Amino acid sequence: MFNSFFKAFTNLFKKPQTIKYPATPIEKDKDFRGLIEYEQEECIYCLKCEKACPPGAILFVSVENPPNNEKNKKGLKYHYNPYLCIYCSECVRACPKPNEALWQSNKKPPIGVKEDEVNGVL
Amino acid sequence: MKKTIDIPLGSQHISLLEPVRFKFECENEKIIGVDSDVGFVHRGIEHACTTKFKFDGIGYVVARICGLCAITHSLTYTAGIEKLLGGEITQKAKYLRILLLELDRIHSHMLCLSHTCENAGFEAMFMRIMGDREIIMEIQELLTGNRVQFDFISIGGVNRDLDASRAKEIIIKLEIVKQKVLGYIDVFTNNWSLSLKFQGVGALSLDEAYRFNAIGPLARASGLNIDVRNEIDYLPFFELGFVMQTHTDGDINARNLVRLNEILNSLEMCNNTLEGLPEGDIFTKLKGKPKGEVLVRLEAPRGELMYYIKGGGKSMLERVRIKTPTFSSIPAFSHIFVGENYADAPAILASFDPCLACTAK
Amino acid sequence: MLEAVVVIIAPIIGGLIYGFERVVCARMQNRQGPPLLQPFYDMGKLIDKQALIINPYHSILGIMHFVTLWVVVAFIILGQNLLYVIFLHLLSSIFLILAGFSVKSIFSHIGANRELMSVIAYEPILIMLAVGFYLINGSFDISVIRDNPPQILQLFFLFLAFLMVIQIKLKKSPFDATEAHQEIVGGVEIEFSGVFFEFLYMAKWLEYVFVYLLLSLFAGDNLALGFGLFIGVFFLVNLVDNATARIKINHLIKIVLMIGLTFGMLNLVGLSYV
Amino acid sequence: MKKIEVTLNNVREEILEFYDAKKWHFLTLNGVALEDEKTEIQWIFSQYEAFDEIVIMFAEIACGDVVPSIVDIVPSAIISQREFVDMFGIEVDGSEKGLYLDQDSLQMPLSSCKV
Amino acid sequence: MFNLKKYRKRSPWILHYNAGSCNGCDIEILASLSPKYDLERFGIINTGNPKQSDIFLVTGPVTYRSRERLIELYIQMPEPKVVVAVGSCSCTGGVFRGMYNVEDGVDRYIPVDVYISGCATSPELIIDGLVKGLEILEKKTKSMEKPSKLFKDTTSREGIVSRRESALRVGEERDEEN
Ligand code: SF4
Ligand code: SF4
Ligand code: SF4
Ligand code: SF4
Ligand code: SF4
Ligand code: SF4
Ligand code: SF4
Ligand code: SF4
Repeated sequence: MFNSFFKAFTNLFKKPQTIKYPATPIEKDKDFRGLIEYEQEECIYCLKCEKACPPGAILFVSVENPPNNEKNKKGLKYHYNPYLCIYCSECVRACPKPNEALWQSNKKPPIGVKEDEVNGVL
Repeated sequence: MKKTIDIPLGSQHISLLEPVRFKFECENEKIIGVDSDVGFVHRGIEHACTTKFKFDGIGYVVARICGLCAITHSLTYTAGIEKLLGGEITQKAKYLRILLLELDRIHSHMLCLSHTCENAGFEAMFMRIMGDREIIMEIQELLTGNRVQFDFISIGGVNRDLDASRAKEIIIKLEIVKQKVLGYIDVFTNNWSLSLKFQGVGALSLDEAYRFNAIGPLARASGLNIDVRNEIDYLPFFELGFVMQTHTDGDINARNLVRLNEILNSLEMCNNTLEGLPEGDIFTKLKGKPKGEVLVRLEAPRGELMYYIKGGGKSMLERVRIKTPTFSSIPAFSHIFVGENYADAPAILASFDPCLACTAK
Repeated sequence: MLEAVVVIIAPIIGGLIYGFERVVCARMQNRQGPPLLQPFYDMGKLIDKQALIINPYHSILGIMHFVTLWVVVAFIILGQNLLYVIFLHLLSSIFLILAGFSVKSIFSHIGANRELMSVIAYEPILIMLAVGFYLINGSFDISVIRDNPPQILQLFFLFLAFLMVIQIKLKKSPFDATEAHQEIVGGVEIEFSGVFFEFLYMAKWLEYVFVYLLLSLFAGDNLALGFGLFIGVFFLVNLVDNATARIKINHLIKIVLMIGLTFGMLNLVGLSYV
Repeated sequence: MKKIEVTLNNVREEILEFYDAKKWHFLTLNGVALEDEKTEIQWIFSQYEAFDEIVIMFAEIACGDVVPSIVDIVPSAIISQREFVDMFGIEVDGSEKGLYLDQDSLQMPLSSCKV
Repeated sequence: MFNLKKYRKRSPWILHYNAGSCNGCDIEILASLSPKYDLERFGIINTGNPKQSDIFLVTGPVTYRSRERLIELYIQMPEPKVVVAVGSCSCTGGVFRGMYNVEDGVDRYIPVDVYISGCATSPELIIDGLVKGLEILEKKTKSMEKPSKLFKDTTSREGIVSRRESALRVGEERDEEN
């Protein structure tokens, strides 16, 4: 008991452990598993990432004006929902062109508000 | 007036992280009966494992059964699949797996201890342990890129390598943690008010432990030698210095001490792993589809975790049965509560370190 | 005139003490802690918040608790009779307990029950304290006590016993079973919301003023000593809070009654012989 | 891993004879849906302080069968039995439904039986 | 005179409910109360009492059994209040999306103001989310938002099939492969 007593007393004169987060941003480690990023030009539309993704956060959906890429035979467009993604990196491991077409950056996942309809459409 | 009163605890309650409802039937403040409802988090993962996901993605799904021992879940599952596929993984991958397994145990035990303190009304200790726990979280982030859900293990090995400079950094951090843990042992054994709260409270005798098939720290605190690490040879635990920690009192205090000693043991194991880390690949590609049935067990922070996997040679499995630690401890829990004081209930509860997330799956 | 002003700003002083205490507490736990004026921010927010009235008695009793407590504080500041103060304070506690019993929530009941038991535990000490002061000063009047030299030495054992009362009243561990956030979610406070909770929240600040004013009585006419006592006890209480766990209500009663009664009796007997 | 075949009629005797609380640890009750609306029910035990010594008693049962309860022999089986009832919709003596599933959830999700 | 609204931002008390999560996000909430991140700097207290809370932190994809309790807690909280969905699985269902006993996200039941993604989120993100939540809290009126009924219309916009349906479609493809 006296140890804790003493500890509390010395803590009083120590600099608190608290980091001033929003004021001073945290430097993310380069290996932090953050957002999945995609480069449309490099993609070969093999759809391996879509199949590997456990929650289905990556989807290739047919749209009216698909991005032009000669590999894109079915007229698909890449869609990625960061609110559904579990940041497991399976897609990157499945991709035949990791770091070119698809890679995991160390950017922080986003914060959404009501207007974003993160769960509504797509 | 009615003789007994029913006190609900949960499903939302400040001393609980998870939704579970206990209804304590109390006479004055003494508990004479418990009723629990653990189904709040049932999500249907077993079903989804055989209908929604292919076998190679399930490792990431089952990790989400529980955030506290995510690694144990994915590791046990992966080990099962590896047995079915019949491949051998490299020694380095095994070492890294153990490293993460033990780190996870450390942080989980620390969380449990801090939570027990908080529920005993000792906020300063809660803050102290939580503050120190951040060191372990940092190590985990360094190793895996995420603080909680590691997604570190894939079928055939692990996903990330560890280089020597990082290993050194981690060893230094572990040494700091060790000093802090020694400090906690002092508090837990010598603080007068904690002993008033913990000693002799919520006791489970050895016979009862046998009778209710208690597992994990709960059983070890009562003197029952059960630790899956002692019963499997799939990972080289003994090589890395595993020693089973037991105690005989069976009360909250004993459980805390078992956890503290386990943290020390795990720190030791982590150290040995890092120092003896072999060279080599971290990943071996395993081919084929799982066929046959297998039963694997592993020691999660809270006790024995079991997976039963049955595959039919397709990419969809036929059956995945997950038996989680808290699930099989529930009969023992309910038994302990009877006869205790309601004021102790949150502390007793926290000392079991229940994780309902996995109980209901 | 000055006194009247002090009476009016008493809750604000209490709020400041409370805010300061939260900062100190946080620092003892190695973290930064809230801003100093946090209690007032909370107050502003609570006034703005929608209030759910469970039943009229419940809310009114909560307000009565606050008002009587304010009267108690005013009495001390104006130098009235110490016995009145103690009994009025008891009354205010009883309002709170009744409020606790007036709703259906089981936690509120348990909280009220514990509150009642803690009153049983600390009330004798307060009364003995009053008697102690009477024996020395020949009067229960606070103004008289304040005009006499410091009495802390004559009342040293009672002072020690009173430290425990402070812990109980300010809900500090080890004697905070009445609030017990982790067990009963704040006890009697549980069903209050919005403005009504605001009154309870401010009553807590007044509680600070109340105990520290009582404490200052030990210093008599010596203002510096009074202030020193306040600072010393303030830190002591918080250090102990940060070094102990909460003990159960039955232990609380046992310990407080045992130590408090022995110390109090010892002191009183000593006083009447000397 | 040793598998012993039992029947619903003799499983209680078998377990009574086999189970020694100080030696065997009851792991869980497991079910596996088979084809033709059959279910394999398994009682799984492991031995304390032994290397991977696991015994599975299993029986093949049909949808309408009533599984005898072993709670009086192994008290901790109570929770696995309740789970089994929920997941497979097969009755176990004295175990109620509703541990996990609500009225409007998908009932007996793991079963191969037709409703 | 005083503008009381500005105090809302400085004293948000939180209520945390786990609607079926894996605990990963819950322990991160706990971690953000710990000395390193210390939410109390912002005046945040974890009250555990719906009647005195301003911010409702929900984790988990909402299971069948927890949904009633979720709505009950939401209704018990006095206005103004902000709901923050913590973690991918409470935003959209995450990895649990489409499992038989879950409801794919908190906003199927109650109006969510801030979504914090990540699985598991980190204390850092939780702080970001709370800061955003505070901005919203300041602007809120005191009128009650209706808890929304299950399954808003989630189908097509701009000729795109909904994620839910395409997820099902992917599942079918998987089956065909076998
Ligand atoms: S990181 Fe995982 S969840 Fe996210 S898109 Fe890739 S595979 Fe899907
Ligand atoms: S796996 Fe890679 S290349 Fe294939 S579709 Fe996905 S991003 Fe494109
Ligand atoms: S006990 Fe928990 S669930 Fe019940 S009202 Fe209180 S806070 Fe809510
Ligand atoms: S007892 Fe442990 S597992 Fe359960 S809520 Fe508390 S910290 Fe989490
Ligand atoms: S008890 Fe279950 S949920 Fe908790 S950590 Fe262990 S496996 Fe995970
Ligand atoms: S019991 Fe409490 S919450 Fe329920 S209706 Fe009455 S006052 Fe409202
Ligand atoms: S505590 Fe909850 S259950 Fe009890 S009366 Fe109040 S609202 Fe109803
Ligand atoms: S978002 Fe991920 S880590 Fe968080 S509760 Fe959901 S599954 Fe767990």
